[in-house]
Amino acid sequence: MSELIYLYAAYTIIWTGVFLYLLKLHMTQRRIKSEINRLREIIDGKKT
Amino acid sequence: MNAVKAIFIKELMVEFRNKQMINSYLILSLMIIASFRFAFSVIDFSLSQFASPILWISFFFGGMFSLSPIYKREIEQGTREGLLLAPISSSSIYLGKLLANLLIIFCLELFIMLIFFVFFPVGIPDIFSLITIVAIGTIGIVSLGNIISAISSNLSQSEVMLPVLLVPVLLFTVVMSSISVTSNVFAGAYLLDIMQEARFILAFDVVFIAVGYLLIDYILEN
Amino acid sequence: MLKNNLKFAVFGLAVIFTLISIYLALIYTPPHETMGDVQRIFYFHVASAWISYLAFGITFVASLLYLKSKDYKWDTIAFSSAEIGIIFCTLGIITGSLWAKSVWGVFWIWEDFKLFVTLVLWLVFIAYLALRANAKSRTSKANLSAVFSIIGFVCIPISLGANRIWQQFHPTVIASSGGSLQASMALALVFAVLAFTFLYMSLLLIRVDIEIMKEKLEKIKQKLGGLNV
Amino acid sequence: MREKVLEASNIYKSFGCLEVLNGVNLTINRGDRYILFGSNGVGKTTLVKILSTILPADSGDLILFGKKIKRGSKDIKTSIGFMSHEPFLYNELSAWENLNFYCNIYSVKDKKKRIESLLKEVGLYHRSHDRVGSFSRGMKQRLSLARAILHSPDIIFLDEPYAGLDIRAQDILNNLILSLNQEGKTFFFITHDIGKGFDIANRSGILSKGQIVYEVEGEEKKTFPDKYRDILKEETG
Repeated sequence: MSELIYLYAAYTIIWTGVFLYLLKLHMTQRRIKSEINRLREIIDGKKT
Repeated sequence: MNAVKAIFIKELMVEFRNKQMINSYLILSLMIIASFRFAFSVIDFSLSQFASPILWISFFFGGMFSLSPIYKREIEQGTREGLLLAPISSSSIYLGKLLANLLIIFCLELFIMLIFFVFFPVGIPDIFSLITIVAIGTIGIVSLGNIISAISSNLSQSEVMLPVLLVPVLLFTVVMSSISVTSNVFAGAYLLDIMQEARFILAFDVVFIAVGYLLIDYILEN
Repeated sequence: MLKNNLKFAVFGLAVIFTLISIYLALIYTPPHETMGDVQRIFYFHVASAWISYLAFGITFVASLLYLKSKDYKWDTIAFSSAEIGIIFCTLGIITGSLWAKSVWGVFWIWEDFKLFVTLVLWLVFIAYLALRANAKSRTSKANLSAVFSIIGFVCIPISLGANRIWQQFHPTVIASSGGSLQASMALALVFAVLAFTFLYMSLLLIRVDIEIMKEKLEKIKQKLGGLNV
Repeated sequence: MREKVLEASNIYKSFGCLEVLNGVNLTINRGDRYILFGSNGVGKTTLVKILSTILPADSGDLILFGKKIKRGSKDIKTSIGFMSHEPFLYNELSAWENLNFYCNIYSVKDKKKRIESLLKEVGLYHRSHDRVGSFSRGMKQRLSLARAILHSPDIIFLDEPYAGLDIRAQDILNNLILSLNQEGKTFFFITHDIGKGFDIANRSGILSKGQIVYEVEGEEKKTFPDKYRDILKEETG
């Protein structure tokens, strides 16, 4: 039975790894979007 | 071709004048051999078994750190643009430097081997086959080390980046095969016995030189 | 607009295939006669190792195309593929050693052919990313990392060849990681590899888009800087 | 119309997302002494590196002596000389060895005579076997000029050649340049300091915001200094 621990460990590592990477991509994407909006406000502010 | 000769002579003259490479190589290899020798002396170990790895690690690390100034010097002195200005191809710069480093490092390695046999009371193997295998391994180390030194001299923290880039590319290919062949030589093999593997490593060297020859343009053009 | 729904389509495929492959690997296939259930790590270990080779192959091809065309697009693809590659390579190595521990009692079987190559690839990935972290300008980063990825790619088969040299001299038991594969297991393996391939493709598309957005952002900031806002 | 030595049309160059040159047009005729001014960091060094084929431009075309310059063209470099505030000399080698090395690289015929005459011309013959590392800044610049004209190029680019020179060294340099100009060599200077080299130029221009915004020929030089000042003021905003 003790060997099954490795099975669970391996699967959790794989899927948490992939999930964390997806999360990181999502976060950077959101950060960039917010910066773009901030810049757009500045540009609009500049134009009016 | 005379561009390669011109750079070859220039490299030798510059190197023998400021001895940057020679000093760093000798001191580093001496330190490595001494530290291995006295580190191992506390445990009882059969000498001949460890001779070849220790020899090659000192060659590998000595060569690696002495190759770092060859392109760095050109950048610091600003002479790199002088070479880019000249109507010569970057490949001849690479070849010129490669041959000069090969000559210098091979002589240093012969000297290091003397020190090695003084430190390590190992039975002297067949000298001729030892020197050939050391020469073949050195060609690999210097040819790849040259191109990686060109890369790392354009990076920040180039002294740190050289080993980081060189170890994964060089250790598993040339160094480990040379270690295994040299351990046979230490165990008493003659040149004919190891000819097959030596030719194999020589093939690696030819590939590395060709890769360096073709890719150097992209590194030197800024 | 094509880019967006291509991204969603590939991501959707990846999710579907992943679910199927997990089902296949865990439930559908019978436990291995000798190794028991722990053998189920094998499917995703091979899949992630395969993705790391594929990712490095794409980095190599993208670097070649960059050197020919000097278009930053290829350099972005090379970098994104390397970043995804190192993640899957790390996963492959971890699952490989976990599996080795459970079956042979030791975390790392040095002489096992595939684990050795995956390790060499892992080190080359690390060196590649370290190189990009230390580059000074955008062009030199692209040039130097392209050259290094070509050198790294050439060295993988050479280290395999070299492996045979020092293997001959010190032959230790080559761990047979394959073993007899029944039909259902082969199916599970194929699905796992397909799932990861789609996952890799969708991650690559997302990652490349993020890099392009970052560069656009930089350009806007540059222009805004000019307006001394 | 004198023969066109160099024609550059809409040269663009940007490093990453930093646009340095956007559309530089420039024509230089044989025998010109063209001086280009511009405040620091406006892209002068990048432009002179592109014109002297050290650095490839992103786009735009460059024609030197009637030949279009492509990315890897090497043979055109035999007719290009370049002198910068970096002397491109090896401190470990002596003056003679430095010039000898460059002779080999440029495959110059009868090296001994050529080096001797050049060392005499720049007034360094008495120091020809001393190491360049022991030379003063002025001597290094003069040796660098000797290196730049070693292979008798037709056009010589100078990037801030006066940097770090005292008045005497400047005069020697100016005289050398004028005498070479008599022999039909074309010169292209770049500097940010209007005092040095302005008096010997016959054409001058100003580089601002990645383009050549003002160009003047011959006698109209007098209007130049204040125009340069307005542009500088406009740049700093």
